Amino acid sequence: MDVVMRAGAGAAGGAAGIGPAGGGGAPGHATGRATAPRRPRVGVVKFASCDGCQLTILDVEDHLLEIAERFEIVEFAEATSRRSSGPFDVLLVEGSIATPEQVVEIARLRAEAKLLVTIGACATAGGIQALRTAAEHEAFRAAVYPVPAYVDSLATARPVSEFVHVDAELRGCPISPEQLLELLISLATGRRPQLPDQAVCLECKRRGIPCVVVARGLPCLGPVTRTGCGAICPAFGRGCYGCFGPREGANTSGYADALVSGAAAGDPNGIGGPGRDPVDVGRLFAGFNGATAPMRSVTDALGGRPIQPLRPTLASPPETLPEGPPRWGAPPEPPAPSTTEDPDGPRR
Amino acid sequence: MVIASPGELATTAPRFLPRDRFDELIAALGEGGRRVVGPTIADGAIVFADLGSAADLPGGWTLQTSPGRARLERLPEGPGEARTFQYTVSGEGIKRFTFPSRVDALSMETADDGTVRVRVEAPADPAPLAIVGARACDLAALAVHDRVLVGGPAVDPDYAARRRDLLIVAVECALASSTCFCASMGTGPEVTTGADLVLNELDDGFVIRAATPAGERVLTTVDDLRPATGDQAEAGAAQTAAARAAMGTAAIPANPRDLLLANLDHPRWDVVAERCIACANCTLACPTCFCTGLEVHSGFDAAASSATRAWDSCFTEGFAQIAGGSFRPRHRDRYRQWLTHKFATWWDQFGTSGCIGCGRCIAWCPVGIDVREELNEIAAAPAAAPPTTALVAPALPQIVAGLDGAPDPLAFSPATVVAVTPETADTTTLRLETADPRILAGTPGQFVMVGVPAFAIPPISISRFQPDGIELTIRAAGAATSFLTRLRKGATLGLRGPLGRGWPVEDARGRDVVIVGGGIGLAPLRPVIDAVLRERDRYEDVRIYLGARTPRDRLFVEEIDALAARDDVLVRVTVDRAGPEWLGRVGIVTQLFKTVRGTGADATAFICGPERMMSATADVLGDLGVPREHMWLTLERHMECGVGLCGHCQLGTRFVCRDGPVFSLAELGDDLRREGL
Amino acid sequence: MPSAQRANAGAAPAGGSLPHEPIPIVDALPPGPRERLLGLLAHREIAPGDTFMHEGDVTKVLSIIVRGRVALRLRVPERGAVTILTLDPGDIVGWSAIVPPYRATTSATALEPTELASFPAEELRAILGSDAEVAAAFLPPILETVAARVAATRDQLLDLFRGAEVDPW
Amino acid sequence: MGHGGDLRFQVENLTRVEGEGSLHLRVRDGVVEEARLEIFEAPRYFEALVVGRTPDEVIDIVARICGICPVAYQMSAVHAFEDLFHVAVHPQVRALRRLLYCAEWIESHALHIYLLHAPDFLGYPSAVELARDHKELVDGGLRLKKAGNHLLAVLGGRPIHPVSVRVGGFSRMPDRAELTALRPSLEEALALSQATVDVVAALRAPSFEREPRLVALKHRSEYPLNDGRIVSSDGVNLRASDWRKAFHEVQVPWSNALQARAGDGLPYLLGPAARVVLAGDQLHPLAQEALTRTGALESIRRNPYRSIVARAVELVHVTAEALDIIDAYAKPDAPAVAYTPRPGTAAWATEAPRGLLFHRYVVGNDGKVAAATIVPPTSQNQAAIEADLATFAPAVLDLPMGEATHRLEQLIRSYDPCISCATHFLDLSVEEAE
Repeated sequence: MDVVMRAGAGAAGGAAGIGPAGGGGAPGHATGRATAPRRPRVGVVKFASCDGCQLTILDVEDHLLEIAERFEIVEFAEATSRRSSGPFDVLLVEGSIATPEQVVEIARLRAEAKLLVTIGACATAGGIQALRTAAEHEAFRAAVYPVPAYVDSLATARPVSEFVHVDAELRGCPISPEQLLELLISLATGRRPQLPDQAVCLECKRRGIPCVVVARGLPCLGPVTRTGCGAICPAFGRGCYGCFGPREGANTSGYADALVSGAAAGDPNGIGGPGRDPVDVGRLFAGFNGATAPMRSVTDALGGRPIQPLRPTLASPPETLPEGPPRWGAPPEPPAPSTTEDPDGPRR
Repeated sequence: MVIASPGELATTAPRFLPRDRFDELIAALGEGGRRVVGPTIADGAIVFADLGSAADLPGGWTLQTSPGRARLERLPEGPGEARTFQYTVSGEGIKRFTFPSRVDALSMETADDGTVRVRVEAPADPAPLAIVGARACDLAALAVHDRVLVGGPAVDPDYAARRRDLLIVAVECALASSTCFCASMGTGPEVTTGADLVLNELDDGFVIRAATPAGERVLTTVDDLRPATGDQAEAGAAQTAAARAAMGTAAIPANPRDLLLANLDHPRWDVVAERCIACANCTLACPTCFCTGLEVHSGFDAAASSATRAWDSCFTEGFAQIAGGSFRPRHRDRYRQWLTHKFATWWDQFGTSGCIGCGRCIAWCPVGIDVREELNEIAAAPAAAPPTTALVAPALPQIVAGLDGAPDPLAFSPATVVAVTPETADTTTLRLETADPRILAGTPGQFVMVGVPAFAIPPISISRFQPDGIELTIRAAGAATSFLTRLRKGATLGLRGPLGRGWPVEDARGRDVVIVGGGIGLAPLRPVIDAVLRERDRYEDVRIYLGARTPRDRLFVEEIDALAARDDVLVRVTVDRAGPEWLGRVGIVTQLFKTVRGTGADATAFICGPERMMSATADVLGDLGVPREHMWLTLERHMECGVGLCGHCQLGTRFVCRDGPVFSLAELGDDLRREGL
Repeated sequence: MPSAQRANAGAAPAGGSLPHEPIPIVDALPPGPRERLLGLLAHREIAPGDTFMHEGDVTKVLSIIVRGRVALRLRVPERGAVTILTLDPGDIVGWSAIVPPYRATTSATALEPTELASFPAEELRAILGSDAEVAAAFLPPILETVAARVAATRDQLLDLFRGAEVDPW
Repeated sequence: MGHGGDLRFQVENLTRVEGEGSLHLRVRDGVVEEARLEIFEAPRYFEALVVGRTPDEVIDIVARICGICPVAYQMSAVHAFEDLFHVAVHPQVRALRRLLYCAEWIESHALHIYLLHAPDFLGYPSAVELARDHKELVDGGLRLKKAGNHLLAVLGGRPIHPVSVRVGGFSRMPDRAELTALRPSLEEALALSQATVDVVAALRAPSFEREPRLVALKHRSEYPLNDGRIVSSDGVNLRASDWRKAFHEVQVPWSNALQARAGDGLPYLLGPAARVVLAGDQLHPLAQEALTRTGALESIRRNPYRSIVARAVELVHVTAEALDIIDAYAKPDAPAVAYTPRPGTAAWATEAPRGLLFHRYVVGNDGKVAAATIVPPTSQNQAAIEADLATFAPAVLDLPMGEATHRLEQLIRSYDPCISCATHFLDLSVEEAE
């Protein structure tokens, strides 16, 4: 299954203290079952990320208030002004570790958390920002900022598990609300969360979606990607792009071969067709989980990771910024937006 | 058709249905509110879906298939350009309608009085269904499912309900794809059984004949259909014959079963594993694959939960997973399991081939692996001569018409915890009271499925039979078992069983008895000890060798000490490690046999423990002369149904749950080395 | 299996204690070497609880258990002495007597009244070094028992009866 | 908090904003010498990550800049590429893109009004506590939000980082039935939105007024979402692709976000207030009616705390327009049209929930992106926020620390700053004020 447990993890005990499981018996279970202990203290923190995964917590609208009843949310900057630096029974961690400060902070948080759960591709696999390598780092900074001198970040963004022990993980870019709920319910009831590690294809076929590789010649990462999203990409007529990361035992090299020149090489190729440009195939694997070993092994072989970028041509700033804080200028003219048809108006 | 109805074709005069009157046939089929499904074009393929009118059918289209490729294409211009069924197999068979990818399986709830009820779900009379456009291979697949799912010993209630009233309009293929090989499997292209109506499509319409009374009734409701002319009938038969000729009848080696069983270690498995991406598409596109897994759903309030049954696949690691790990960690193991099951062990399990030659696994494999090629490669260089042992088709009941009558092995009965005995830090014995006569009549070595709301349903060996119930000795190895070990007196749960084939205690009558248990493995052996001591004089020497991690991890300590005190039983206990206060033996179990001299030829051994320990024990006992057919061990495999319906626990030709879990070493052969932990 | 076993259930194995118990390894030797080795052999009685070999000491004798049972123990920091293996008649104690640096890798304590047939280390090493015939006959069975013991220890390390980690769930 | 001398004022960790930032003020003798919205969101280098990618890949990647408004990023990108490639999409594709955008606005505005901002006005630390006393209010907000999320899921597979937007159209377009099935929840959402306007209009806003320079898109026939010209309260009127003719980015040492300034280096303000003021005449009649009912147009323009009213008015607009689009929807034969990439510069701006979002891509001869510039709304608003803080802070310096902090945080939150977006990107090096 999906839950990462390392031998002798303090989490075994820790988790036991979380779910009523530890207290013996789940809430709601009648005779012969112990009752739940105090509400678990839950924290939600973020590192380098887009906030989408923690937003997912707010997106389980139907259960949000129930969650707030079952758990004591003591730290969740995006949602509440209440703050806590710990301790936590459960700590949900979003985002990858991308600065020296974050290296220190995640170590501190680990010490405060009984059970540390990484949520989303950034926290579990580094996210797309993890595609940059030490070598590329300087070029990346230069590409984005006129004055890279200010920059002080790690050579590359890394998954949380490279710095501290992770007890469990929710995959996805973003995570699935259903899986988030499954995790929280499991913590509350003491059962094991069902987070299958099999390929997207199983859910795709259960839904009765004809394989887009076979029927349309589209490149699809489903066969090497973990299920959990509900196979939405094939359902929407496109190939999977790997949001949930590698499935168990992903045979990425075998599949990459098939995508380049084998049966999966797409139209009009089929078997023996001209096939695809290896770099195009490589880029397919260089996605939001592209820094994981199974995906990376393909881009190492075929290329496709981000290339040294050109310097973007930013408009040059004025010689000097005004002193002190920005101030509003003189009261502007009354609004004079054009409401008339414009000859060189936008197309369409 | 009713499952029990005879497959033979009734002989009625074929009629001719003009193309523009097909809607009348659909209407006739739909009479009485019957749901009508047929091939439609969706998402770039041809898939079965509800038919509004003939316009929904893929008229003018074909589905070109080759390994790893299936493309919709317009029919070439010409007299046949408007044909409706001018393709071979749909992207997905008709399986979904009789065996949906997800169905409600169980509901588990704790009533207000604290009683746990586990109910098996089955659809309440699903709408009768008519399927238009099934092919010979689809019908053959349906027959295989009938055999597997309602052929006994256990019956899948959901399938039986959906299957009961099914009307099938079959089409005889007018062409063959490069992926088709039904002629080699003896399942087509001619429709010989399973259909109520059979179509042969011509450019201007259809030759249609009734194959059952039900089919004939449908035909008669379509007004004034002219009889088909001899020419029309011949033309239809001719194109089907052409399709057969195009396929040939030797796509795969003869007797694939013996070939595969003799080549389970063939190097070809490693070759195909490099290409196989274990995506499971082949198993999910296969119209006969029937493996399923349970998904448990509950809210924050764990008092109630439900379980759905979903298509599963032997290409996933979790499929063969137990607490200790997966029995098929490599793609090589999984591909071998699948191909071997389809073409070989299916015969041993169900007396039929699991493959019906539709070729879907070839067309819908994203990397284009071709089962025919794999079989022929192995046949070209067989690693070993096929076994001389002829196939013994298992004696299994014939297709059963209904569900009524025999007790349902899937039904749960309530039980109450009347005593809780902590055995070790992580192991507890629950004494359960039950009124279920089936469970009370269980035999040593059998197990029960234990259901409590919100948790997975683990199989647990019965560790003692009581007049009014049973004892279960449970080690907290996972969430469900941890929860069970924390149950208190008075708690109730659902039991299903007794399941499996237990220890053949009678095999030891008049012989020496050797009982070897490791760790929790002593629990399933306890009923054997009880049985032997109950009739001690029917057995010769009785020796019990037990291993545990540490002295603190020993089970049933008082009982075992009491046994050791008897002068008619030899008891030896060893532990992996101990403090100086322990004056007993330290070392692995096999060390206990060193002091045994003489022959074990007259001994019957009952062994239970981790597989590594069991095989080490079997080796040593073998050296001492204990015959392989008298060495019995019990296996732990992933079990969800316990009756051979979910497919997870297969080992070689067996369902461990149904044919085991107790096997003799002779029965297991090399399988344990091939797929052991 | 022989019913001789049946009488003494629960007690020491294989048939009581005769004055001249068989000593398997030695008995199995060809006549020449056996005679030359028997010359070195000395029988010793060990009382229950006596520790006759100490972890780390120079190994003075290589013994074969004739009768009784012996526990091999290791000192484990914070856990004191831990018994890692118990030996029965026919087993060897003190193979380190012929393997450099000739120091005991465990301690050995008798659990029952125990009789040992012992070879003095130095003489044994001398004859094994000088008498190729003796070495060729005597070393293989020694190697065999030591190898068997290594294999068994490996299985113990696997902690077979433990199974998987318990989930946090 | 006393007067006089040096005063270092720090709000360590802004809450109920998307992303990580803090406020830093340096005050001398009651005069704010420095107001810094410090953004220490870690760098993620998106402008570099999209280099070498195809347009469709870029659409998937830039969505990850922000989990709250991924559609906005997909929209600015897809329109920019289609503009460069001269792709004429099916009218229903254009309509459905607006629908997708409406869905995101519903989700984002409901999130901000009910879960992030309303607790400020009513004195609660979060919506959870708010729900204890005003359950029906929060429930309504959650149902509103859910309606938006549900619509997003139907159109794009999931609410966050939807998957269906492609150059030339969509990878799949829904059947009409799928959309009409959403009518009930959207009708409820419309009613909830109208009620929301009255609720937030009644909230007491701290009195604080200034004359902001407002910037937004304006379209001749529709309320600005995907399309329109850049206009400002002081007369700017440009094609959306010409953003750089009037604005530019500057880098300030205390922020990971590049700030944007107008040509004169002065700040300007984007977002609901700017849109309602500059393009109010294009609001859906129902939204106009709601706005008129509040009579808050002028206070929306002058008082940042009143932006919550503008947001509510826009909620009415997007729910109402969503219903209109659904009613007019007919599924086209093909979800997308073919196109040929051509080299050149693709530039476009759309209106994200938080304001104008400008994308610019240099496409090479290989049809892949060679360079990119992304200017999110919050980095454009940052200077405006700092300006407001500098102006507003003296008024609260006499209050107890906690209260002052609350007031200032509330002011910052009123801009719904999306710091995750604003951060393009590099790590903060704090300038120590001596």
